[in-house]
Amino acid sequence: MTQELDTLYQEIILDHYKNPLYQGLREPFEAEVHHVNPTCGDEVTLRVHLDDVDGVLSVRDVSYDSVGCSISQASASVLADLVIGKPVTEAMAIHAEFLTLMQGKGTVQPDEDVLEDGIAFAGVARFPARVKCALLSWMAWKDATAQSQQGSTHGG
Amino acid sequence: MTQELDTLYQEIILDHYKNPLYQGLREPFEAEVHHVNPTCGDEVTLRVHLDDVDGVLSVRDVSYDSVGCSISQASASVLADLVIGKPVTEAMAIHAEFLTLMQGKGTVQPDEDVLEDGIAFAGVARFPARVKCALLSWMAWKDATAQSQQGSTHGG
Amino acid sequence: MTTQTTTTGLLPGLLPELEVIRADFPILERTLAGGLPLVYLDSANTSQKPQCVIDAMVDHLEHHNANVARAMHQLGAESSEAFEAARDRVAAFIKAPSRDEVIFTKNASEALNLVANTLMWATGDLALGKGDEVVITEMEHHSNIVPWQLLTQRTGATLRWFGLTEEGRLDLSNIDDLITERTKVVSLTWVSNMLGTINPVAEIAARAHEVGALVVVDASQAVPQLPVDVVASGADVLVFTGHKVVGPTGIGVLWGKREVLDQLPPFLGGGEMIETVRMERSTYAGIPHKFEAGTPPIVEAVGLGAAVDYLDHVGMDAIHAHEQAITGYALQGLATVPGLRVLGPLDVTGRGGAISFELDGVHPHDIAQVLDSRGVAVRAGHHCARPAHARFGVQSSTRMSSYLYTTPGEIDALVEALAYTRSYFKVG
Amino acid sequence: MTTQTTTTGLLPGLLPELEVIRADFPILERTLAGGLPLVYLDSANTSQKPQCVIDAMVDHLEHHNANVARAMHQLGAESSEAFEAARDRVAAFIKAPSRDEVIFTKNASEALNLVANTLMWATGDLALGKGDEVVITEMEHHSNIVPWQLLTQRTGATLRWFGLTEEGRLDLSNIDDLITERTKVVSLTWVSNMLGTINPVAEIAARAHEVGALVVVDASQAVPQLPVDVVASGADVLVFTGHKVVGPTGIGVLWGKREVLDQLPPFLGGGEMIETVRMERSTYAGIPHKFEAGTPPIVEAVGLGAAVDYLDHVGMDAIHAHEQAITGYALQGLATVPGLRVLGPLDVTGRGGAISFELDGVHPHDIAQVLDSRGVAVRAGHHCARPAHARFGVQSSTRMSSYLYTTPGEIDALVEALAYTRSYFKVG
Ligand SMILES: Cc1ncc(COP(=O)(O)O)c(C=O)c1O
Ligand SMILES: Cc1ncc(COP(=O)(O)O)c(C=O)c1O
Repeated sequence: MTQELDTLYQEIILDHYKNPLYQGLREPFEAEVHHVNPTCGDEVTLRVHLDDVDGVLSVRDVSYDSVGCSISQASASVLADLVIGKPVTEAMAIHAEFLTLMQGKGTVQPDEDVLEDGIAFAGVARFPARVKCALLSWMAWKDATAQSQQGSTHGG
Repeated sequence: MTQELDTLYQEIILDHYKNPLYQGLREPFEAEVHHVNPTCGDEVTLRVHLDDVDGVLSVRDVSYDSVGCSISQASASVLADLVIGKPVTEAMAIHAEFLTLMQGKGTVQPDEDVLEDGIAFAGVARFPARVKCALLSWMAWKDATAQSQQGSTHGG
Repeated sequence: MTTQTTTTGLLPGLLPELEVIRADFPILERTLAGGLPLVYLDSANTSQKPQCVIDAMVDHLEHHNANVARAMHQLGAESSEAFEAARDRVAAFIKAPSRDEVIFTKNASEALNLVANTLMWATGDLALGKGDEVVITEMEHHSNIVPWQLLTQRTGATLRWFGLTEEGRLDLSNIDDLITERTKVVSLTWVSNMLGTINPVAEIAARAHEVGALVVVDASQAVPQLPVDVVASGADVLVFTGHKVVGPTGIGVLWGKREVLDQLPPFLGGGEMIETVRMERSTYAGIPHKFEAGTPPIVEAVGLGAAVDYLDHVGMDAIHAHEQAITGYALQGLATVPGLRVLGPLDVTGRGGAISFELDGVHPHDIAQVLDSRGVAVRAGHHCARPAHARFGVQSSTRMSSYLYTTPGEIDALVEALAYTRSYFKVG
Repeated sequence: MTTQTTTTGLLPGLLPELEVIRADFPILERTLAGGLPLVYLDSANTSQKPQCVIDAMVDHLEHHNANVARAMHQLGAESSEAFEAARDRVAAFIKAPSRDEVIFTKNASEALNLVANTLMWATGDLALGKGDEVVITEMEHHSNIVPWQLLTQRTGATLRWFGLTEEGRLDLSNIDDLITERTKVVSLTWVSNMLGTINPVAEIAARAHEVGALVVVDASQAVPQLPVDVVASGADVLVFTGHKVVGPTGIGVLWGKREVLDQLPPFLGGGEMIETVRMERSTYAGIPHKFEAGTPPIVEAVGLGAAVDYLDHVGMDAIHAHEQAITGYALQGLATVPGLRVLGPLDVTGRGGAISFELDGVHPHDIAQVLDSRGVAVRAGHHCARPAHARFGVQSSTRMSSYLYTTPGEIDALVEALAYTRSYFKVG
């Protein structure tokens, strides 16, 4: 049974949980969203700052403030670490890959080149009740990024 | 099975059904009520005329117009026949007796001296779905009588 | 008496393995008073349940029972998975574009009330007020009448009705007078529970959509009998009820297009329908949870999932063909009873398996009673369709209704019992 | 592990034949992943079902299934009788003065919404408007919050709240400021599903009645645990839910005084709630049918009837004593876990069997997950009581909840698993 638990609580996850990266809310940002997991009450407030880097729209910053379990906290940290500095299109591809992994019920092999520390969440996919925890900040990020892009288009 | 049916459809009931007594709506009356059996749609409009007879408040007339099955039609006819001409208190006692018979699930022995043709309904009490049919006009009569009495009290 | 293989052989469309199907339904083995076999011809009222539905419910209660969504433990995960899998199966059964568009209610009545009730508080396009109109039909079940009466009374809108032809079909001659720019909602039954009529819902929906009206389809009698594709039906919202599709009581289904459901305010408050609850104000979850306040019908969903699987396994096309065969045979048989008048289409095409009728000189209650003494179970009354009865100048009627387990022999038993009824009441 | 006879012998109040009772609940024999026995401590979320409840439902589905009220045939009579007998049993169980005052809903949430929703359209005394007030408490379940938020938002009335003391009891110090001539409704829970607190409902009801307010009692957690007498409770309306009293999902109960129920307008329209339906206007049936639109939860009522019979047979006084014994034992055990803080009364008197707690350094989800890996099923989250969590400055908590089948050995397993959780997360 400890073995089962260990698939869920990988060392990498517990590390990110105890020492989260990019935590806190920072300026500047184009969009801020607040997402809630209605079932358990976990919450995240997340800001996205996009900017042109060599003509390519890129993720300049992701900052967040969240309350939640080890899985939801760690996934916010991993998310920020993965997408900051990447072109938006590439970040979106990472998002899609992470989503596929989480919804795969434990059958999907994660690609370490793309997901880096994110591969530690492979075990979470086998605990349906926890998939929502892992996805909370990812969904918030996608939402905020979409809003930022709309904003910039409109503001165009 | 025909035997079962015959307990329900006593000759007396079928006679009253085919040749109902006191049918039609007549004047004068103090109260008119309209009762419905919501389940099947059977309806009765019933009028009561009360009057003093030798210082005793008595049922002078019960007139009615109804649509319904053999049981509900026959019971209106039997009701009218039983209560017309009786002091209200006596008619109420007959009502109570009929109610007890109907709610007795077939275990109550009817008193022919009180209920006369009404004893034919003893079999109906064994068919829960039909008890409401048998009671429709009786409930209407009680309601109308109560209204008449209130009316006369209020009218002083 | 329950089946006559000779007759069965003669009716095209009958389910080929009818005896096997009947064996799936334990209640059909029951005998009634006097040792008579049960001839159950009241399936439009409620259907009987196959063993697999009962077993699925028992297995859930004995091995997986837990509350859903909220629970993090193994039983909770199993129960949630069973519950949500039932949603997937129902979505597939009615070809819903998205599983989230499938809401579990307590019955069809609640589903219809949910729509009428939330429209009361809708804003924007969907808001109703004075001058607006809601159109229903004279053949609706009370559950698709009363909610609209309440809504129009409370908003000041007007309720209008499609009439019926003598034959018991919708009178569409004045459709352009009825469905106009003022029309906000058109709500109608797909198959009438009294007359049996199958209505051209897609055609009416198309007209309603031209004027921007919302189309609500009461498919309570359609989903049990017809292959249903919610998108092809033209409905914006479609409802049905579990207990008529060989599932349990206590569960109904509301399917609606996401855009519509997203626009409607919440119905009941509490439980899983919230996003956050604060003392000042609450926000609400997305569909389907938004409309599922409180602990949902969990074991009932499990039963319903097994029920639609069962129907799928037999095949809705085959079930429809069977119903048509039985209905045609019944219409023929009833035509041989003197003094009997069928209310509704006499032609089996465009008609479902409920047949309501009058018999000269005998009240429907009395007919049902005599039939019951022969083991034949039918319904007598207004079948929750009083306006349709009023339209045909009758106060009540007797209704026989068949389903996938009905045999031609049972129809014979009905016809024979009707002849007996006439002789018992000495008519004709 | 599930029982330790030695411990059992030591706890006064424990049900004497606990093993016999446990044998009535088939799910308790289940094993979980890794072959672990089930330690079910989530009964405040939903209770497990004894075999007799399951059997009663199966018997109904296999032998007596038919729709109620409307059917004249033998199956219909049997089904109606079973359904109405369940109403009689529930009425007797809660000591309702009249069986007609017992309404079957789909769950407690619907029952609470029914009251708030019909008050929206009430006339006379019960009508609400600007300047009127509804009083609830900070420890309510969302199902007793959201309906009142919607009602007060829509009528312009004001929603006011009883606060909580540090210990997790209702703060009654400002009762005379809260309950005033402006108060139209006081709605409160009898037993908190989060804090476990048992509230002095009769006392608050008496004050509310002095000012003519309607008293609604959410007895969802009370009816499972306490002997309930609706009249003595002081409530005008009292609700509970079937699945928490060893009955099935899909059914709840609303009891209300006849005068109140008669005065409220109908809730959902259709089915048996009508008297007559005319195109112009409909009239409605008397209680209980007025509030039971559509096909009711028939097999669920049969199950609920068997459930309350079962509880009656064990005896509500004995069940209450058992809960008290287990709760006291659990409070003691939890006190031995370093860094654990119970939210709610620490004293077993005036307290029900739900115990919510925090554990320093470990999030409730993570606690529940580790416990689950040991077979211990608890709930983690806000338990649909977000305002109460906010009051105590926490976002969520872990909750253990016992019932008549819970053993001291199961509490030991919980305490031991909590120690393991601390070591797994390396806290302390
Ligand atoms: C105090 C309280 N009220 C109301 C409810 C709602 O019950 P249901 O979900 O069955 O509607 C619950 C249970 O979840 C509860 O504990
Ligand atoms: C056409 C139609 N609509 C609605 C209903 C209501 O279904 P339920 O009673 O399950 O809510 C029925 C069945 O009674 C029906 O036949």
